[in-house]
Amino acid sequence: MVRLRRILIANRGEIAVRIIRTLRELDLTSIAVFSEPDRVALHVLMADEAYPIGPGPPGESYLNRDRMIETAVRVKADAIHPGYGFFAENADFARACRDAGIEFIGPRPETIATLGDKLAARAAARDAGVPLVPGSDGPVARLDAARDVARQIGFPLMLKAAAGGGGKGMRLVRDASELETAWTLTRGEARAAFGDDQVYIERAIERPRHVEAQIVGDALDQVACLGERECSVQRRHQKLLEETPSDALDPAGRARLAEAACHVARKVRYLGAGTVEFLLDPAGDFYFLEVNTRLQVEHPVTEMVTGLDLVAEQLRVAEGASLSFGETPPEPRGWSMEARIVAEDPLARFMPSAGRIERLRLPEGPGVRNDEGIYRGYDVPVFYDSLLAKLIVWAEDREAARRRLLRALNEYVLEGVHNNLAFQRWLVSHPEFAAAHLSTRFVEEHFDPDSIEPRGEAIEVAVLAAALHAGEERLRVALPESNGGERSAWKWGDRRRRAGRIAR
Amino acid sequence: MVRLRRILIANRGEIAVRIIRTLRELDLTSIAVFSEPDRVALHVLMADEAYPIGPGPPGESYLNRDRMIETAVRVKADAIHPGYGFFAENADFARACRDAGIEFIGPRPETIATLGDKLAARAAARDAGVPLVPGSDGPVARLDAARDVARQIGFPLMLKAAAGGGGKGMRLVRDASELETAWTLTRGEARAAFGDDQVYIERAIERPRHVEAQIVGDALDQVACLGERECSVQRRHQKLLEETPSDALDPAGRARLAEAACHVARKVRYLGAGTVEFLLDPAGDFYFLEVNTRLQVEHPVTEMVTGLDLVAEQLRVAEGASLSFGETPPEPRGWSMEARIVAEDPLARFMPSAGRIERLRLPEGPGVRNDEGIYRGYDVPVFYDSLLAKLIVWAEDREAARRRLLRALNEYVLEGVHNNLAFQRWLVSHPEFAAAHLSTRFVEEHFDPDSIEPRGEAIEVAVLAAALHAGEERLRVALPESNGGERSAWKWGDRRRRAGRIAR
Amino acid sequence: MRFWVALAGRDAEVEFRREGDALVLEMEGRTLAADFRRLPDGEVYSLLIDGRSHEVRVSPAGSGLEITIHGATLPVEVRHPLERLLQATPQAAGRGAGETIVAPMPGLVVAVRVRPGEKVAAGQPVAIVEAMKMQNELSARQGGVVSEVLVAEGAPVTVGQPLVRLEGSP
Amino acid sequence: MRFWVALAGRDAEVEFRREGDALVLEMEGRTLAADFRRLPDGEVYSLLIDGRSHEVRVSPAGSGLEITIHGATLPVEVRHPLERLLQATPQAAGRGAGETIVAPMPGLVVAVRVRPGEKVAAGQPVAIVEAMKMQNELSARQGGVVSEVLVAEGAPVTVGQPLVRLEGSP
Repeated sequence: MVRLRRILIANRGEIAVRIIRTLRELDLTSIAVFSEPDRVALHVLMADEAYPIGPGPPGESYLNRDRMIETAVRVKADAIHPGYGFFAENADFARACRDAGIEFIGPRPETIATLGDKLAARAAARDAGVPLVPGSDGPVARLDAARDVARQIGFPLMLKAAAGGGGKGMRLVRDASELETAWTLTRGEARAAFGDDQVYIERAIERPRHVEAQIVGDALDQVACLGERECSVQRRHQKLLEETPSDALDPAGRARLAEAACHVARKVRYLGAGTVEFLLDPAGDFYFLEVNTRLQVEHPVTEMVTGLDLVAEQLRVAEGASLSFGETPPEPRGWSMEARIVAEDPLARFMPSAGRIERLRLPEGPGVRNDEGIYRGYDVPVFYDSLLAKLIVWAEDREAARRRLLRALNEYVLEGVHNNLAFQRWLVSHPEFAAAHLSTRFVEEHFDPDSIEPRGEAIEVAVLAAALHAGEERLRVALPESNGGERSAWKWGDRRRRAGRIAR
Repeated sequence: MVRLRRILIANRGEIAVRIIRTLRELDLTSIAVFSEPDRVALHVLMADEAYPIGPGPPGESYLNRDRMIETAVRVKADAIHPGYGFFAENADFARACRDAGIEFIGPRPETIATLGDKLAARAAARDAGVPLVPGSDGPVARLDAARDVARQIGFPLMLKAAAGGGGKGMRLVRDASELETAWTLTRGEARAAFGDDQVYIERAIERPRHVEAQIVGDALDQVACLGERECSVQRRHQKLLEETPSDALDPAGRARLAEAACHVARKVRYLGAGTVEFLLDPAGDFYFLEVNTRLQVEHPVTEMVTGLDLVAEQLRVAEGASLSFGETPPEPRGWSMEARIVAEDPLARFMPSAGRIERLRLPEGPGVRNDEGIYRGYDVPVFYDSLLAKLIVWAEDREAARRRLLRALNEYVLEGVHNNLAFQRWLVSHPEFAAAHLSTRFVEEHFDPDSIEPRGEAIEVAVLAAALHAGEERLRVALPESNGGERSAWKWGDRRRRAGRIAR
Repeated sequence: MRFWVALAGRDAEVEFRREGDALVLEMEGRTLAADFRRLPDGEVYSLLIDGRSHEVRVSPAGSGLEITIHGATLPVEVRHPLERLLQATPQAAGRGAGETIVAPMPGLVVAVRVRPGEKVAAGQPVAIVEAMKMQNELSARQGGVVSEVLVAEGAPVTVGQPLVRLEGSP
Repeated sequence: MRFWVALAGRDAEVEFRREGDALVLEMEGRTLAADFRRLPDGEVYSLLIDGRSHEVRVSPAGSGLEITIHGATLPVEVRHPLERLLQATPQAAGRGAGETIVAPMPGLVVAVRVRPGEKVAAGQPVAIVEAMKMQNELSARQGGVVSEVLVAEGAPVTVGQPLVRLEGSP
């Protein structure tokens, strides 16, 4: 067994902060790295140590492999935690760590490589006896072969890049007339995005749910499933809200899903934390989708119901120890939901936003957990993911968790960058969400930006506040074109006003 | 069954905010009241409605009974939640609510009256067969009678005012020579503080633990004990850190304590949430101390391990409903600790401090809960309790909870008012605390203000920061008495500096 | 005090006055009791309207204001109610024909910034009229050469009273 | 740049310089690599010292500074290192006997604020000497009447050089 004492976190934002918190509790040294615009990011302030890693663009810093490993060696890190994204599912990086004598906190490089190839992952799942979405056994070489497969499995179907992932490199084909165009586009995209134009075919499940199983394995080949997560609420394959357990599974279905996930994990001798993703059709049947060989963004909901710390489990198994709970994972308790708080403007087609966090008051109190990467005054840089923070709640059942999440969203004060708080409030208040009528098409089917425009009392109070403010600030008022017929707002000459900047 | 929809909170600070959060989750209207200096306190900002209740001094606002009830009637409140302190254990106030047709969220007025009289409470406990600290059966009328009792039960002993409470009106007597003076002083104090000079005698338990049981009862006379809380770490009878479960109880002892608490509760047909306090002697025997007929400051640790919301339970039983969990309370899970964050300076004999919260960044992440009454920029007024916030953590066992609490205390940024964060860090890091060697004399025996003075790296970094700041601000430097022999610091003429104020 | 507020397609006149300790608002025929307090924390107000508690941020945004309430940010324009009147005032003749700057409200002439014969650019302030404790700067819309100054500093004026006349530049 | 810092009974000289992008600190014979950045959030700095990350608040407090680090607040005095020298300089004779204002450091006389015959109060500035890019205001300790001005503006001075002499007031 190795003893890991100095852990470098090859990441930023909320996940770096999340990992630092566990390292602190375990009395391990947390080592942050930062790009130039991240010099005063929260993970730098909170870590024990912090070292520069290059300019803002990820390729020059957080994705600069040589610089990352060289830094880890220089500062005498025992291990690297990759978080999610960046190097988290990069087998070459994991190998390079091993070559440099540094522990990579994640599965073995071979496991990452196998499961990163979607066709190899499908093959592993098939060997493990886990149901797959009907489709081609391997890559489809030519359009006429694709036509044959399509005839066999029927429309609608999905074309998927073998090297794809994270919602990229896939395309829905509704009928035979769309096939040729889709075929050409998907191959071209796959070549451009992944340098690999192999494409395979799957039946498209309509209005599916996205349900995933949290797995964790140790070096003694002990594997456990820590329950499922319902992640159906997505927008363009980006998850927005996750919960556990899934309302769509009964105890028998839940047990079958867990068993399937463990079968896959055992098949590849899975080490560390990972996720087996499934599609669930309206009939309640589930199909293997892919394996994510990393800690997921949404791992906290699993922590809330099991009481486990998944980062601590990752560290244990990286040291060669067994899982903390022995053979039987803790019985899950209650219900947990996570809302992702992102710097995107739901009123402007979810355009990402950057700028200064002018005001921040996180929701607190019973059953509320914040995993955040921001603080008041922090400048959100333009280079990275739009995820600012995660709001996680726990309560005894789904309805109580939903109400608690809504309470916390209403309590959330986050000003200065456009964000999706209003969208999340809309979502959590929606009767169909409350009824757990979910599918990956939920947002598409129900969301209308008009529904989150402020109205009623808010508008009225805003009018009154504007007038009262005008009264307060009555120092000097100009009517710049008062003599013409055009409308013009007053300009305020305000001695008391502090400099402030609104991000647009 | 009544339906309560509009709840007035006759309190302020963190407990008012705590209650508002539950009301929001239950979709009930929260009505705050505020004294003049509390106009922009957090509970006013967070409530649905807020009404002024008078000037700063409590007697003119939060303890102004007529004004409180008149306000509740005027704004059509269905019920009043008293929080803790103020009117929480005032039977007259509870009666006045009833007379005004407003539900008082707490036990029946008669229960409050009975248990508020310490001798009547002792009698109830004795009738319920619960062990009492050996002492006089009732008030002791004269000094010679006191001498007789003392001879019977032996020294050291405690003189206690029958009407006392909250650590006031009690005095330790070590031997016979101290008795006469102590007798006179305690009676005089009792008369002055409570208008009642009845005094009784108990044997003093040396180095006891303070352990209390959370009870809750409904209108159907169903009573449950929701486990115990260990509250031994105190300073002048003010609790500083609480945890559950208590390390001092084995399962059999825990069951006996719960049973004793339920006996007392049943004896008085207890309604709502309350606490039965016990002293635990080093041999593991426990003795009834008193009953607190209110929600306790430290109730969150019970919520963390049971998953219950005690404020929601209070509201249920006030409506005449049964407890949410039926006959069997949820099995407690894991360990929880609460650190009280108070505006008191441990380096100056815990003198209370007031002033502006210049900076605030609450600890967040896994297993952390904040119940807070402050925000950045808030001016802590001089009139009220020094409790600013509570930091509550949960983890699977005591050591994990202790490490998590320490992590969170280290993460806590709270500047502008003197506070006890450094003290709490000292406490939680102390080997005797880690070993759970606790008694109510812990602070007295172990705490030395020198031990929380910054040292080592912090001092060195402060020196460097001062020099670097001086370099940054090198605009204009004056040596005001440079020509004399006396030391004098430089004065900084800083164009960039914003106005800032340090509370002393 | 009286303001004309335009926000999110809605237009409302708000009037408010102190009655003893209380602040009374009138809007669209309704009377509301209000209390308004700036938080120590920046440009944020705590607003109690008939007891309902609201936290509202008011920030400058360009030449107007931006209100942030309950997470939503709304651009808002606050104007003098008499500006409505201006819209009804007949437009000066087309460019080149000169213009007359008139008082948009009853008030007191605090300053006249131009002298006869002076050239005035479009947008240049020509006079300040104080009304309702606010100073209102009046500017030339098109500019030109000052042909007449019709009022003196300190003089009271009524709505629509001509203050300064400009001859158009060719 | 070089400073003399006194804090919590500890005294240290700190020197720092830029070496390319890096900031190098010298303290008590040790050399440390540092990075120092003001946070957008107030008077707070993020300080990396040999890689160790610290968040430090520096606020004015009376005539000195206050450092808040890890929740603890420490009063601190930052002085010119040459002030040590002053302490060794012999004291002027007692009150009434007059005083001599001397240069506490080598530098340039930027301004002389008094003329012969002028009455000077205790604490009144008499001259400014610039050294190490900082302007140091020199004041009379006891005050008196200016008997001699010994330097001109613009003149270089050495440590201990007399600048202005005062005759004591009776």
